[in-house]
Amino acid sequence: MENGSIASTLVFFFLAAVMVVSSILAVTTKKILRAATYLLFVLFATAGLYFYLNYSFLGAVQMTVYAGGIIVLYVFSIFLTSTDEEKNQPIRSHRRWLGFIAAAAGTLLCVYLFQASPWGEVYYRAPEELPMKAIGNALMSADKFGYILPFEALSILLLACIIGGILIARKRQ
Amino acid sequence: MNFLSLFVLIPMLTVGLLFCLGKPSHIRLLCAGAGIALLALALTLLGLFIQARNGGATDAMLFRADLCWYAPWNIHYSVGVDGISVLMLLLSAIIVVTGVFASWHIDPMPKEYFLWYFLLSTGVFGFFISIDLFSMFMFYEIALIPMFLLIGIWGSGEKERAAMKLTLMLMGGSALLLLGLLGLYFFHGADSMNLLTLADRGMALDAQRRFFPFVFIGFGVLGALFPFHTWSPDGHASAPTAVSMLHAGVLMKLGGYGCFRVAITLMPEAATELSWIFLLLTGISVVYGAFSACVQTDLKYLNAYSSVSHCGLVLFALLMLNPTAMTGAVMQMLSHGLMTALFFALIGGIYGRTHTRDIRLMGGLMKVMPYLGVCYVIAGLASLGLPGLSGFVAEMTVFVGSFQEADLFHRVLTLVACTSIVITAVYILRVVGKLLYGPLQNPQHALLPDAAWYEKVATATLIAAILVVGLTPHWIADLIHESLAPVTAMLGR
Amino acid sequence: MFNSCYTALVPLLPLFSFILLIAFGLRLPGKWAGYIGSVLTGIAAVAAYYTAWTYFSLPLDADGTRPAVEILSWEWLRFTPLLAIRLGIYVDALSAMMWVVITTVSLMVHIYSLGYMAGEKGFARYFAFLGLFSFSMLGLVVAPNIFQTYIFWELVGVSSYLLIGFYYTKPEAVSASKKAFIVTRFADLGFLIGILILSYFTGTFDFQTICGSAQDAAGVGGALFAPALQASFLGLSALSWAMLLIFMGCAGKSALFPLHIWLPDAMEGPTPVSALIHAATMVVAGVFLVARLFPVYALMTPGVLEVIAYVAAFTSLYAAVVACVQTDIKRVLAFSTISQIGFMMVALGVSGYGGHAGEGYTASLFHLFTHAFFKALLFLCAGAIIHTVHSNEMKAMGGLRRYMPVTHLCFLVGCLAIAGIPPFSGFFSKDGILAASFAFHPCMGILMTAIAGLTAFYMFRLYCRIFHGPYSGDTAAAQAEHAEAGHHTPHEAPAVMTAPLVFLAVLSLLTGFIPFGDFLSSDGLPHAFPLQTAVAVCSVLTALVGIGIALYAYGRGPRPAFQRMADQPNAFLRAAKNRFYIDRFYLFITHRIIFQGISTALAWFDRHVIDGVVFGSGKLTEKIARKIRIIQSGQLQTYALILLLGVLCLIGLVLYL
Amino acid sequence: MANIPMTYYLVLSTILFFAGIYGFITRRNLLAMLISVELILNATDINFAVFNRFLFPEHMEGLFFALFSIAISAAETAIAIAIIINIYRNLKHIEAQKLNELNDLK
Repeated sequence: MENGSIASTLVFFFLAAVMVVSSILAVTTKKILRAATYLLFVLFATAGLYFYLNYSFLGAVQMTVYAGGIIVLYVFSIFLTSTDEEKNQPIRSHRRWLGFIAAAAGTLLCVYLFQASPWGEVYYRAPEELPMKAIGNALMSADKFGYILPFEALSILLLACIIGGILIARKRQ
Repeated sequence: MNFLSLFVLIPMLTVGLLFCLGKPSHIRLLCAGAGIALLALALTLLGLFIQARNGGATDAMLFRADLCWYAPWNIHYSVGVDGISVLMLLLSAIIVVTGVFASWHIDPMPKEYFLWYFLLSTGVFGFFISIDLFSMFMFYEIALIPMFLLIGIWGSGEKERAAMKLTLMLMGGSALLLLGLLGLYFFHGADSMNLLTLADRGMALDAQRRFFPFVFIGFGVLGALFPFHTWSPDGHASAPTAVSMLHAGVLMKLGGYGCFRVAITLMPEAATELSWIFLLLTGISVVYGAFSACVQTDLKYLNAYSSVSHCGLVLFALLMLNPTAMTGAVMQMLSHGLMTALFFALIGGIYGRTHTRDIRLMGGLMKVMPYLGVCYVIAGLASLGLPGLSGFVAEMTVFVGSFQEADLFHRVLTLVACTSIVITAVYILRVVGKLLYGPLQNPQHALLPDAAWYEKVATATLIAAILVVGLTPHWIADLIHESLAPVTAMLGR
Repeated sequence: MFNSCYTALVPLLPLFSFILLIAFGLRLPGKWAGYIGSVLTGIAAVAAYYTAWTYFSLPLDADGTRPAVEILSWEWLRFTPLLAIRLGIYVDALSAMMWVVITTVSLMVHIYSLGYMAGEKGFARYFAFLGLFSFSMLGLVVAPNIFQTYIFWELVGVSSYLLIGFYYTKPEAVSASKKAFIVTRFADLGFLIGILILSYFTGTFDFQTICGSAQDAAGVGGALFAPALQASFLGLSALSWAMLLIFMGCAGKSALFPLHIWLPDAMEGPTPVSALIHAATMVVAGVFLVARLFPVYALMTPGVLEVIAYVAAFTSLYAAVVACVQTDIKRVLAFSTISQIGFMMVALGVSGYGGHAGEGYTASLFHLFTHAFFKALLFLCAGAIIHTVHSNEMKAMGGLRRYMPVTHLCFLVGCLAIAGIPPFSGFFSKDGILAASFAFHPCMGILMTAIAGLTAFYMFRLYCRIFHGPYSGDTAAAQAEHAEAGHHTPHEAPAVMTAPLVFLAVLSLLTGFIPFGDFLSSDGLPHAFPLQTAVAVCSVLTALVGIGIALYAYGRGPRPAFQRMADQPNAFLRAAKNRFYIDRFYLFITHRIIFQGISTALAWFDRHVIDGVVFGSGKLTEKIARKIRIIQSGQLQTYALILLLGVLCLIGLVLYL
Repeated sequence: MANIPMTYYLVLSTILFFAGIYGFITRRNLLAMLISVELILNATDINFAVFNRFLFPEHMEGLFFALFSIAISAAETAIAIAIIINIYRNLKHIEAQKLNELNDLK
């Protein structure tokens, strides 16, 4: 347990480091393709975090939908719209400073809040895997704690998105 | 529903019927008919009112009717008239009907024009018959808004700007007014908006002190109170003829009437206490308007400044707070309404022919258009207070009344106001001399036609009314005097 | 005893004539408008004579005075419980006398105008206005209260305005009418304020009440006047102020210095109008009003009466001097009118109340009476001359006695009357005035006698320049010019014009013999004023000297010395010719100060300062809006940034609290 | 795993979140902004999962919320990219600050 716990601690910090570094790089790099790549790293690390929390299904979805689907979409659209102008005209520096200060202040504020909250004493208690069956049942059930209604709503939303996406992106005569 | 509501219903019905008509001749006929019906109604009301008074009816307001609109806030549609409102209704009816004749060939869009025109009339009539603060205020707003379109669309010169200026300034005034009215409502216990109830109940002095200026200035803006009068020259100059007539003739009277009916009646102690400030302002109005009129070159500007002076006298006399001066104030409202409407009708006629209102570009028009010229001279003489015409009786009543206030402040102000009769003579004679007399200035004017029949109808009606007021003032004075009794009793006079 | 029917006809017939002619005048053919006006005035005149006759034959009261009769009293407008305007007809000696004067002169002018105005455009309008004027004037003099006087006072002013501006296409006529109206209006302001003060303190407009209590309380100060006498302002009692201000109104109407400037210009009107309004009737309204209120002036405010005397004496002198150098014949007559009104006012001013002391009062009104006839006569003669010569200037005349014998004779009668030569009427009335002046103070007497001499001089200068010497139209150049203008050699006026002249000339001869004191005196008691021989001899001698100088200087055309004086005037003469620059001074006041100074400045102030504030507030709102709307840039990222900052601030705030 | 308190996870997601916000505010390119939005969404997803796991392990709300959020963000990305491509087609650029055709202030 000790070893395992040291190893698992190391895993957490590794994932955390990847996420923090990649996310910061993603928003600061000049090249848009690189930003997409860093985003991919973040998403993978997030998926790792889900596995680490024993949410294998969530992690899997994260991998497939995000890392697999969305990033591809990004990459293609980047290729379609690549202009390189990002590099030539940097954003006005006072905006960047303001953004940085705001973000830093926000982070610090939140950290201060967490530090003041009782959650610093909350640890992971039930390390068992969430069974796939339970997820399936909950998703498809109409009982209490059943998610059939949001599930259906989401499916309609996705349908609408597909139609909308096609409508917007199609070439007009 | 009693027959006073007809004053609101007839114009509203006319508006409705106008939607269905298309041919200009039909529209004119309908409007003339509606105007004459209103005039007949006003005359009937006058007869009935005098009859009722002679029959011993002693209520402050006669022909009362009451209809609850919105119970939670005690808003009623409540009507009733006293002698003053009867006279104001008659004045409005005369001017509405002459205004229809004066805009007989309005162009373009006669239908829409008359639609707004009668909507405006609805507001005016509604205001004068209302004795509920809320409905009064509502009709007041109804009377103001159509003005914007009437000037903005059918006006001349810088009409959009003038319309905007006029509407915004008057709206500013009504914002103050609304504050004042709400103050009246809440400080009277917030359970009635009826003028009579409020007047009976009285109001704490410090609340009166706080809200009197709001109400008085709110109405005063419409009554061209210095220094809130500047909408008047631009607005009048740009407005089409009938709108100028209605505006100067009736709408400016709404201001004076409101000051009397609401500000002074409901807050008599504050009126007594604060009258000196407003007396100063109105005293300035009287002389200032007259002096400014002396150097105007545009006929309508001249008349607008003269209106500032004459309407200033109305408020001035009201603030003297004694029965004689207040009688004079109401007579001055009547008189000014009639003669300024006559002026604007004539200026409209002259402008329609010469296409200029600059007196420097005209001259010797008496030879070309004798009818209009003679009427203009009559209007001028009425304005400078010739005995036998309405201006004289009104001004004299005001001056005699004001002179009854014995302290130095009132005396000096009265004397200053008296000087306006000389200055009025100066500017009236100046413009008459330049415009009508002398050799013909512009040879192109030699062939212009004289007044058409509809213009003759309009001007003759107004002149007749001016003569009636000027020659037989006693019954008008009596009518006003007995209506003032409750107010003067409250003022302790 | 007194039938109100025909009495009321006197003012109402001219009014009826006015309404009739205004309504139908344009459709009447030929001279019908004139005939209607004349006939109606004629009937009014007869009714007026009959009224006067009945009135003066009424039995005297127990105290020897004639009772005043008030008929037709109608409450026209009530101001306060005390004050009300009643319209009515108040007949007493003064108003009966005025009625006779007004109707007579008005009738003469109507008849005369039939010839004078023949063929003029606006013939009907002219007669309509004459009717209006007669109505107003007749109503003025019978007013039972001071407010009715004021009402008709204004009406008279307007009819004068309309008649002066009768030739409304002539710019001079227009500006003259305007000037007349505005100057008198300014004076009326004083009158009005005077009425306000008087009525406030006494609580009545009624002449009978006012004058009656002044008489009753002679020397004591009746209860009616007590408050007015006690209240004081700037060292004078309120009553003095009131009476001074009322006198200001009188001075305006009666063209006393410094409000006389309108009268000479008023000569732009048709000449018969000048005869009626600006010589015989309207301009003496001031004298009439002072006479009407005489008990108050004499018994309550003798100081004001003295002021009146000085102002009037100065006016008289001033006008006489100016009249000596004018070259326009109507102007000469106008200044002589001013001067003669000065005489009347002086007589009132120096008069005492009652008994022999009241001689000035009687003399003043006597002079008013005689002057009306001979001055109307002079004006109508001048009209006949102008009618035929087509010019107002003396230099266009001369030697006319050959062409116009009747006019010449009538004019001579008028001149002799005004110069005060016995037995013409002017002699008798002027004698009374001079006697009263000597009684007041010898200096005043001497001054007035000297002015009477000046009067004789300028009138005979006028007479000689018109009727003697060579006729200017005889020169070849002038004849050619005349022919070009389509004019003809001078000729006598038609009978319709000469008949009134002769009638008035006869009146000027005879009216002097009326024992005026029997009818009119300050206290109402008949009183005979015998001729004062010493004063009479002095004044006649002075007048003869004046006439002699005039005849010597201008008898056969201007002598070279006088011509040279006229051609190269010295400073004094130049000033006199320019009326001592009073008009320029007024022009400066009105144009430079009132128009360019006050009015233009106020108009500018209104446009730029007050309207500037209005527009400024609009502009300010717009400016602020422009500044604020930058925040609302449409940039999503900016919104996000602001949102974030806002959230942070809120959280910080919550934490801090 | 068991010796790492919940606060650590929250701090991690906070950093992600604010990095995303920083990116959203400062990036010019619409796609880059969209990437930042993804970061923000990801941070919230983590929070859902963590709260569920640590505070209410026997329930599944957080899990499902994260799940749906992933789905929705996928949809949103698809639509957003469609719009961006459309904008690029019309204006030949996708810079957020230059998209001011309808703004009269410029």
